Amino acid sequence: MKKSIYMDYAATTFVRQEVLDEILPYFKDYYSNPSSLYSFAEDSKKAIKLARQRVASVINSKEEEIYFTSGGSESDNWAIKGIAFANKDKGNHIITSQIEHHAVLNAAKFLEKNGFTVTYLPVDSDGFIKLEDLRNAITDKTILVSIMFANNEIGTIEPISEIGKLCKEKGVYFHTDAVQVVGHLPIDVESMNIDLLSMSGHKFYGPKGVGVLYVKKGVKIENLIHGGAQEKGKRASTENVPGIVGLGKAIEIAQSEQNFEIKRLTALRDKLIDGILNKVSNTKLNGPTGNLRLPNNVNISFLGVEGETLLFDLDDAGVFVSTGSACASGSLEPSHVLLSIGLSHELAHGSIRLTLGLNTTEEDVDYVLEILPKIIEKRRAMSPIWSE
Amino acid sequence: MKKSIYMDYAATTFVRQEVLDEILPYFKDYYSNPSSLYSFAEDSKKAIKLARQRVASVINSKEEEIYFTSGGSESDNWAIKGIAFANKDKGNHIITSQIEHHAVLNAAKFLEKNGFTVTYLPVDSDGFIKLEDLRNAITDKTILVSIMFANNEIGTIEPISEIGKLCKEKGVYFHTDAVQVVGHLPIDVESMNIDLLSMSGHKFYGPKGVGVLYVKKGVKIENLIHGGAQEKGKRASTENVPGIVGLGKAIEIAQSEQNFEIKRLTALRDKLIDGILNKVSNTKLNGPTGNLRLPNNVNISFLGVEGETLLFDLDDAGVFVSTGSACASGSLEPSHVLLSIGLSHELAHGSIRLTLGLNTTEEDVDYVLEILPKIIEKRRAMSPIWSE
Amino acid sequence: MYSEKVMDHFRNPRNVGIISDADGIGEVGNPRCGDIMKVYIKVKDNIIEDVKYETYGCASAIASSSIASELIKGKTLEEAWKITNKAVAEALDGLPPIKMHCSVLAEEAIHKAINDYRKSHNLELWEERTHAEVIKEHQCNN
Amino acid sequence: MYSEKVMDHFRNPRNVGIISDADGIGEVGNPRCGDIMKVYIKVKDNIIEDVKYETYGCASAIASSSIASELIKGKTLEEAWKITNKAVAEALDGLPPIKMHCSVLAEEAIHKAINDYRKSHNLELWEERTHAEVIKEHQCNN
Ligand SMILES: Cc1ncc(COP(=O)(O)O)c(C=O)c1O
Ligand SMILES: Cc1ncc(COP(=O)(O)O)c(C=O)c1O
Ligand code: FES
Ligand code: FES
Repeated sequence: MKKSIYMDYAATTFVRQEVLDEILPYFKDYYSNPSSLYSFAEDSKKAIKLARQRVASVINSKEEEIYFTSGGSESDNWAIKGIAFANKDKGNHIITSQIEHHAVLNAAKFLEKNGFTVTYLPVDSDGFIKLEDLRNAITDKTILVSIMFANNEIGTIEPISEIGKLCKEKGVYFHTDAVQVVGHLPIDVESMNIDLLSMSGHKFYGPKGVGVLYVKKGVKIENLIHGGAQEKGKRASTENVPGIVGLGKAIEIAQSEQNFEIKRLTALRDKLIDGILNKVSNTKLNGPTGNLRLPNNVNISFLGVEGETLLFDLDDAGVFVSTGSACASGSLEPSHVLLSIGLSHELAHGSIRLTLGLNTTEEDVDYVLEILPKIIEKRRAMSPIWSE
Repeated sequence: MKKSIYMDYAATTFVRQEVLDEILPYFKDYYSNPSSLYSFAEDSKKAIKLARQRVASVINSKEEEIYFTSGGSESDNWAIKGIAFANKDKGNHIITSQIEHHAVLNAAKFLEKNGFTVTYLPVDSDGFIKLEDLRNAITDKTILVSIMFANNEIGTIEPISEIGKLCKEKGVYFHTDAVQVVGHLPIDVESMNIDLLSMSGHKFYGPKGVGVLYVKKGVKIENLIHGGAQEKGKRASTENVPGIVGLGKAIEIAQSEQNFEIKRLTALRDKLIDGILNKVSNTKLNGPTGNLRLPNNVNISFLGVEGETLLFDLDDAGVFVSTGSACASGSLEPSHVLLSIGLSHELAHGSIRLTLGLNTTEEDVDYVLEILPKIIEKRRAMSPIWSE
Repeated sequence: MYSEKVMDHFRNPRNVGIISDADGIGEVGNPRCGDIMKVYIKVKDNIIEDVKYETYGCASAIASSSIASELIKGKTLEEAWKITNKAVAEALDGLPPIKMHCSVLAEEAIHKAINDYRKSHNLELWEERTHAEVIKEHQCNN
Repeated sequence: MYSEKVMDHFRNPRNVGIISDADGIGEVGNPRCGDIMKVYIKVKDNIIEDVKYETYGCASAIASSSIASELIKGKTLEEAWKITNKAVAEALDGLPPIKMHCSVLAEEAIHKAINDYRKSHNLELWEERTHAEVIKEHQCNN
């Protein structure tokens, strides 16, 4: 039988069976609009409340600080534009990093076109921002700092607690894009001094098209989606009840197995990294090692081979990965993240990302370690920029 | 057995079985991120393409003019703010009506706080805007006209073709909120000269949390949700594949039964309207009669009784309706729509909306006609503002 | 959304009606706002012997007037005066925040009825509270 | 995303390698841009007797060089010169719009190789097209 090994869990995950079971009745049976007053709407109202409680308990927030959105991108856009528009009387300066997801970067660029100035902090060769840079960047015009919790391409976990503390000291709102972290690592918005946090259901075995923005009580934020009074008037639109239910169930299960999965995936990750680096010459691990790397993230550059080539060769062998460089790209520009950590264009073009998850086994890792070196060899053999 | 008669189809609909069947495989089997390059992503890519084709064929647009969103509210916000931000060099004036959904009205209010001016056209006693008013309101600063296709509270169908023609003549973009219309009445964006059109899946037996904004080719629009390159770079976020698949299937089925349902529902609607007006004194039908009213909408005011009271009494009798006035309201302000058509506050407070749909039968209508007069009688008997 | 107690009093409001020879009548609310409460009391020996009311308004307004009528029946005027909107809401096992003002209506209607009685008996009027509750706006609109 | 033909040539690229005594060599692309194509031709009696290439780049770049090598093998230099990027793409049953530039690389590499041959034989150089394709940006980033 042809192999089918999914190693792109950072791109999206399947919806797990327990989650799907909990979702299903809300399509046809408890289908009411939760804003309705009649008794039939009680079920959908309660379902949303339960989901909100589950999310709040996992990140240690209050229930009423949880707002459901349509995904990580909306949450990021809302946080950044919502803070900007609501606080423009206080200042027009925003700080973020060069390695943010495009949802953050492009929201920031939109604001630059509309009267705001944005500082994009550089990162070091492992992808970490420097606290000193952040401290120096904050001015009396700064209203928001948005630094991702962990990077989606190279797995770098930023010093969130320290950033939170600094922002608190300076009286500046702190938003973090935790899309790659929620469900996978412990988060405590209280002790970490996080004011706003984005998550996305489909990154932790929940459904696509549903996310959360946590907004600390008292934070002044303008709507992104104006309209009805849903979500206490802060995010309009008839609630996506099945999606919200699914996200709530998924985060609860993820939390319950988190410690176990962190250990299991870290071991698999390190076996995969070490295996590749040992078996293939002229490679480079992108991002840090150890505890400051996401437990499921492997990102490696191969000199003399282009990433998309590897992706398709692995696909032929039944392994699904993504390129570290911008996917589906016309590929003149490689990943902004890889360039920001100082990779040459060549190395940046030659990277792939393998991200592990629930169904990943040691056999899967062994299989990749068996086939990948052969693939590299084949492609390097025909590469004009490779000579051994 | 206790009755359970849903008459709030304008609030939301159940997901029909055929739609659910088509959605299900995309949660666990074809769960890939459609932007991924590997072969495993082909299924989800194709599914989205099919959905796009289905939507396009129903409204007579091109496939690439269909953009998936998270619902009607996002589509409305995107259309209005997106046109405003992208065309502010051309002008800062927007025209809409007083009876729009809050997604449109509150998006417009946001723009008023940010340098735009908005004209809110009045409507006549049946809820129609006057073309002359529109013509007079358009200035050389006008960049957008947004008039809903049909009103969600009183069912008034606006003169869309005429508005489209006028906007085309004047060289102004025309957006219409067709959330209550798609799937229920024929729409042709081409012949009606519509530049942007909003729809929402859960109003035609598709899932909640997914919608569409149709954007005519060549229309200059800024993103609402910035980020990745999904939806040709115009609407970021990992695609909600099950939702999109469901919307596509739902619109296709709705289209196929549309003619039949229009006739069936219109007959039930008129039976219900006539029955209530005949059996209960001192009532008023809100909105027009005949073909210019949505086939499934009934909205009636009862002097001397408050709408929420009726809602709960009907709930006790197993009938689920909504109040014409703003629901879940502290109710000092009744519906802006009912006030705009000139209702007194008293009458506006005493209205209920009954909206019919797939499962509504003639027996259901008969049952309502049997119990509603008794309910009115009971409540009027204890009303200090009622004396017969 | 509402407690069982609210729904019970809404479904079967107690003491509904009018007292044609009432000793005091209190009317509050405004049809513009969607609510009017009219309370009739019959007073004997400083005690509220009978109470009736008519209410136009939402479910919790009807429930508030119903429970309030029970709370004041048989009480002295002083006791009845002290029944606050909070007591009304508590007797209903609570009201949603946006509906607290319905209980305020009940308190005010009782106060008005008592002062109406006092006025016609040339007694000094007691000082009424001003409408204390902030009514929050809330909309939904599907 | 890619046609079967593209995937076939990507999986099993034809004529891969180098010609150590090539009569013409054309190299185009830039490792910065993630693509380099190096084409070697052996010419006899104005006919391309043999062709080999090395390619670093995406799947469609590899497929483009593979099919292009087949298209020009056995052709006269004039015939080979006339093979446009469009012909390359068509021979692959099409390329995605954002990948058209890969076929441009193939055309250019062949032109360079032919002119390299002509130069070393003191023949007049033919005029090469400038990189006509607009390369669209496109990103995804999950
Ligand atoms: C006319 C109209 N526009 C917009 C909306 C908003 O749609 P959604 O709730 O799916 O965002 C609705 C319904 O809620 C509606 O009836
Ligand atoms: C770090 C990060 N932020 C934001 C997003 C956007 O999430 P979504 O695609 O659910 O909108 C993603 C994934 O796509 C991500 O990895
Ligand atoms: S009577 Fe005003 S909300 Fe209850
Ligand atoms: S080599 Fe540049 S995209 Fe194909």
